[in-house]
Amino acid sequence: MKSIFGGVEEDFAHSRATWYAVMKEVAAKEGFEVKGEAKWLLNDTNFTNQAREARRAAADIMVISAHPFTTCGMLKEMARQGVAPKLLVGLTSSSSLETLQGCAKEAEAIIIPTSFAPVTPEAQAAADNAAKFNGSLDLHSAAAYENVMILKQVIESEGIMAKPDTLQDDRNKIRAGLAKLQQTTGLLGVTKRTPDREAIKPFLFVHAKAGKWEVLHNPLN
Amino acid sequence: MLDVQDIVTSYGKIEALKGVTLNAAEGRITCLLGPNGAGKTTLMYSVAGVLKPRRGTIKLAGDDITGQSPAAIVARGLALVPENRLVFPQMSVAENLDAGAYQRRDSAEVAVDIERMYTRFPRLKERRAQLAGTLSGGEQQMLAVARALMSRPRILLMDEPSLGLAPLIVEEIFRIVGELNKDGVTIFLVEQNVHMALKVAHHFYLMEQGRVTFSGEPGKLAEDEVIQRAYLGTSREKR
Amino acid sequence: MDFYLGLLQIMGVHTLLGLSAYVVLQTGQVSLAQAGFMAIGAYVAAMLTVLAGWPLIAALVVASLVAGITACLVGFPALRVHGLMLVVATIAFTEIVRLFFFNFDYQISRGNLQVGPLGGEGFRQIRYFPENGWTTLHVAVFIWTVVALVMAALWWMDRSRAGAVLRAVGEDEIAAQSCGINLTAVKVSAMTAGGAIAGIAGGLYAHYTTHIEQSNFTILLATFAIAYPILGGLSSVFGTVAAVIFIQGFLVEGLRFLGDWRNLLFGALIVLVMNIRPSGLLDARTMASLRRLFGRKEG
Amino acid sequence: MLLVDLAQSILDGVLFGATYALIGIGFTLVFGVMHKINMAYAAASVGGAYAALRLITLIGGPAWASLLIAAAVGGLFGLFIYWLCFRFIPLSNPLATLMSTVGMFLLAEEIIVHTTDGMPQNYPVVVGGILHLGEFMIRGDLVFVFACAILAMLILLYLLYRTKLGTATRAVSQQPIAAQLVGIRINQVNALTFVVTGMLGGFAGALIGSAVGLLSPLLVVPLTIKGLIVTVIGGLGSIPGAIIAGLLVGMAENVFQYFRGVTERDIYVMLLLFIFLVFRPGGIFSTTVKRD
Repeated sequence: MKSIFGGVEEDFAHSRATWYAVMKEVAAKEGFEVKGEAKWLLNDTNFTNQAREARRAAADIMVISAHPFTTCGMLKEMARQGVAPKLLVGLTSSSSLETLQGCAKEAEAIIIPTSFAPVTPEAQAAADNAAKFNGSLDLHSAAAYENVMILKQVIESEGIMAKPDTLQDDRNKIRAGLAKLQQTTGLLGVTKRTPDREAIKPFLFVHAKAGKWEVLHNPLN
Repeated sequence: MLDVQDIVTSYGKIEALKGVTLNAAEGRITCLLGPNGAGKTTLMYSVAGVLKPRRGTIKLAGDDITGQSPAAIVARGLALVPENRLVFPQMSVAENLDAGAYQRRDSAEVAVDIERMYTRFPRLKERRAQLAGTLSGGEQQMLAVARALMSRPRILLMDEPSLGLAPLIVEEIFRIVGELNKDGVTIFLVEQNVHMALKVAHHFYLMEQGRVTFSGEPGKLAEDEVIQRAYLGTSREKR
Repeated sequence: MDFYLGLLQIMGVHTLLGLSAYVVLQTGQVSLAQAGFMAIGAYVAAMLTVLAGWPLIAALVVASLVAGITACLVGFPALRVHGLMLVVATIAFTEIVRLFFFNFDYQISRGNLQVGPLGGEGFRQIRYFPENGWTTLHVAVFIWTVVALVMAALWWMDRSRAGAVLRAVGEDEIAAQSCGINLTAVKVSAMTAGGAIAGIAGGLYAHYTTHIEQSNFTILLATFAIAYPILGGLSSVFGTVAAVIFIQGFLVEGLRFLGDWRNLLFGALIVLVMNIRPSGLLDARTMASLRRLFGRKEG
Repeated sequence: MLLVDLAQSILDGVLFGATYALIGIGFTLVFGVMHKINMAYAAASVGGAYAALRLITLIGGPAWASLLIAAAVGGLFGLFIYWLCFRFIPLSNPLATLMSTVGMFLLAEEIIVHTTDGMPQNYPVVVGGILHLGEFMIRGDLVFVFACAILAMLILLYLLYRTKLGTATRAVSQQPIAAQLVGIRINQVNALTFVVTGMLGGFAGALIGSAVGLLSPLLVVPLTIKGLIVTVIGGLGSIPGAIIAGLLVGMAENVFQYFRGVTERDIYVMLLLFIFLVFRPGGIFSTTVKRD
């Protein structure tokens, strides 16, 4: 596999950054031939031009950096036009149930790097819990879950009183407690922090298989 | 035929009719005269059901129709030719007549009636395919009358049929009113053209500021006096 | 406390937005261009303080002028059409403005930071308030001072000949014209005033949120702009304020405890209000009885 | 190659415009009859499609059946909207019904989000297939949408000009007082208009869902805007106008996208619309400008 082509949701900063600032640059550095990108907007419904650009590019790898709604729209149009790259890669936030609800058939075999899949006992338990209340645990809600758990840990370790007269004190304690954290335990394992407080989370690769997300590669193991 | 008892109709807080009582006898032509703003059109709309009176009763051939919907009142045999004619401008003459027979289910008879209308109003026949909005005022008036007749009313209400028409056409309209009446249609007419109205009417009423102020046969008052009373505001002087 | 001050800021800016639509609605025109004027005000004011280092008030005045002039220029062609066509023409305008800023890059270096609008990424770092030591309270008071000034101006205008002229055009254009009123001049003036007010709203908005982007200024925002005066009633400026309190205070914040259901109620309550008070929460009759209540004569 | 791409792009745009045409017909009909804007129309249409999709996955059945279910549900929604947003509000106050339908729009959109967690839903293909004409590709489903728009137009024109209901509908729209005086029940006729346009809307919503391949709350706002644009470009109340306008807008989108890219596409579409409105306010089929 030598060449790569992108598909970007132009009016969403996250989608743009992932393609232009990360994938496109790294791909070029790693010796792939970058064949450009097709662009669309967040709530577009017509992808005829874009799919044709992808067909003309005829790249081995197609990267779609977009939300599930347009990811699905683009995939469906690609299917109509018979565009079939050897490898299909999606944006991390599309590794959710939404994509499968929208276009399980067309998304079959798409590979997405993600920060969550129920692969550890803790993660499985959390996912089961969410399912009990008609929820689905994906990378967004899992991150929220982890954040709440971090807060819980800090509250317990710092002895937060939660009385009206300790309010200011409690706030300071939580702030200090959070600042102290060097690493936390998430659903997939340990999350480390860089000196400027960016999180380095464990991640894995999932792919869509028969309407479900399946772990394709787990760098943790 | 039509029996109006003490009706009051208001727009918001303003009473346009302050207790009007009058009567249109079967087979006759009854005429209501009065100046602008006296409440004549309000009365017509109240009788036809477009406006709902606050008080009083309206009876049609003995049946109480007060507050009924216009559709129900048309079904009972009352049709109103409204002020300013109000034809359906984007429909052809033929379609306007069809619309007039909206409640009727006897389509064969309706077709016969449409032909009758064309005989009575030859101008309409000439212009049957033309859009009503493009007709002249007189033609529109004839169309409005024909449209009202399509429901086969027992009583026909006409609100200022001569409004804005040339004298010759006014003559024509009143000739038709007379003919219709001879064919057995009871007619209740609102007019400002006192001369023409008194010529055809069997009975007339004077109305001022929401009240009936006079009732009688033509000839009971001289035409001048009617005009004096109706349009020069005698009641205002009395006050 | 900060939460309520923040809410006050939002309500202040939305009141201004609603008032900008109120002026135009007085002439019987439904304009969905107010979000576009607000966007212009927001970007102009923020560029002046962030890129040119202007003081806020000067920036607001210029933002208001630019938005007002734009409204005037757009008003001439747009107000040739009425009703639904004006609605759609002004939708087009708001979208054009939004998409213009979507494609608009103008960044300069300040220290080690790139500042200025950057297309789809928006315009970050509008830090006039924190840099000049304004607290949330200062900002809230400042916003409401502006609101009070604009309301006073409109209230005075409503009672003057100008207000009567606007209403005359709103009620019956043909009659107004036959009284010698120049329809185009009246409508374009109202549009200009509305644009200027929306421009101020935008300028204030940009500075209290510190980050603006094209997706803030959508048709939905324009719809809210006309929703305030229509829901509140067009008989006085107080209707708009009442509607902002009803929507932002009651529907958005007050019903938060309902969770997900709040959003459902939101639309349903608007439908309900229009059914029971088709002329708005504070319609002419309510305003009259309120005036009597406060012992003032009908004016 | 370039010319072929441009031609294909225009073709795709025109075909996709059929979806705009279909939604535009309903907007224009309500406007033509009641002289009122129903802002909730597209939202209710998409809602009808959602309900149909739910039902069809629940009880099973062929994909085309969802179109019929959507039409039935859409008709019901139309009646609801009439009762909640028009029936008891004085029609002399255009702002009040504008606002009540905006409220209904927000409500409908929120119900959709509420029941589906805002997730896009796969919509099955009703009519599939691609026609290959030499170098060109034509989407079968969009041809079907176009055919449906034409069929809907013919049915509506038949209803309007050849039936008693149609006569009544036109009578009410042209002269409501006279309509009452000939015995037409205005409320009944208006309610029926909403049912008929609602059915068309549900059908259109399902068909658009099928053409896009997805249902999502994200469809609602763009469809509403497209519906309004198509109504005014086509000439208020003109059904053939709405169809032509829909195809034109679809084409304009793709052409501008081809030449100016996706981020500038809509600027030019909107600019064109603005110019069109100001200099030809009567729409393509310029008739007398009606009151609103």
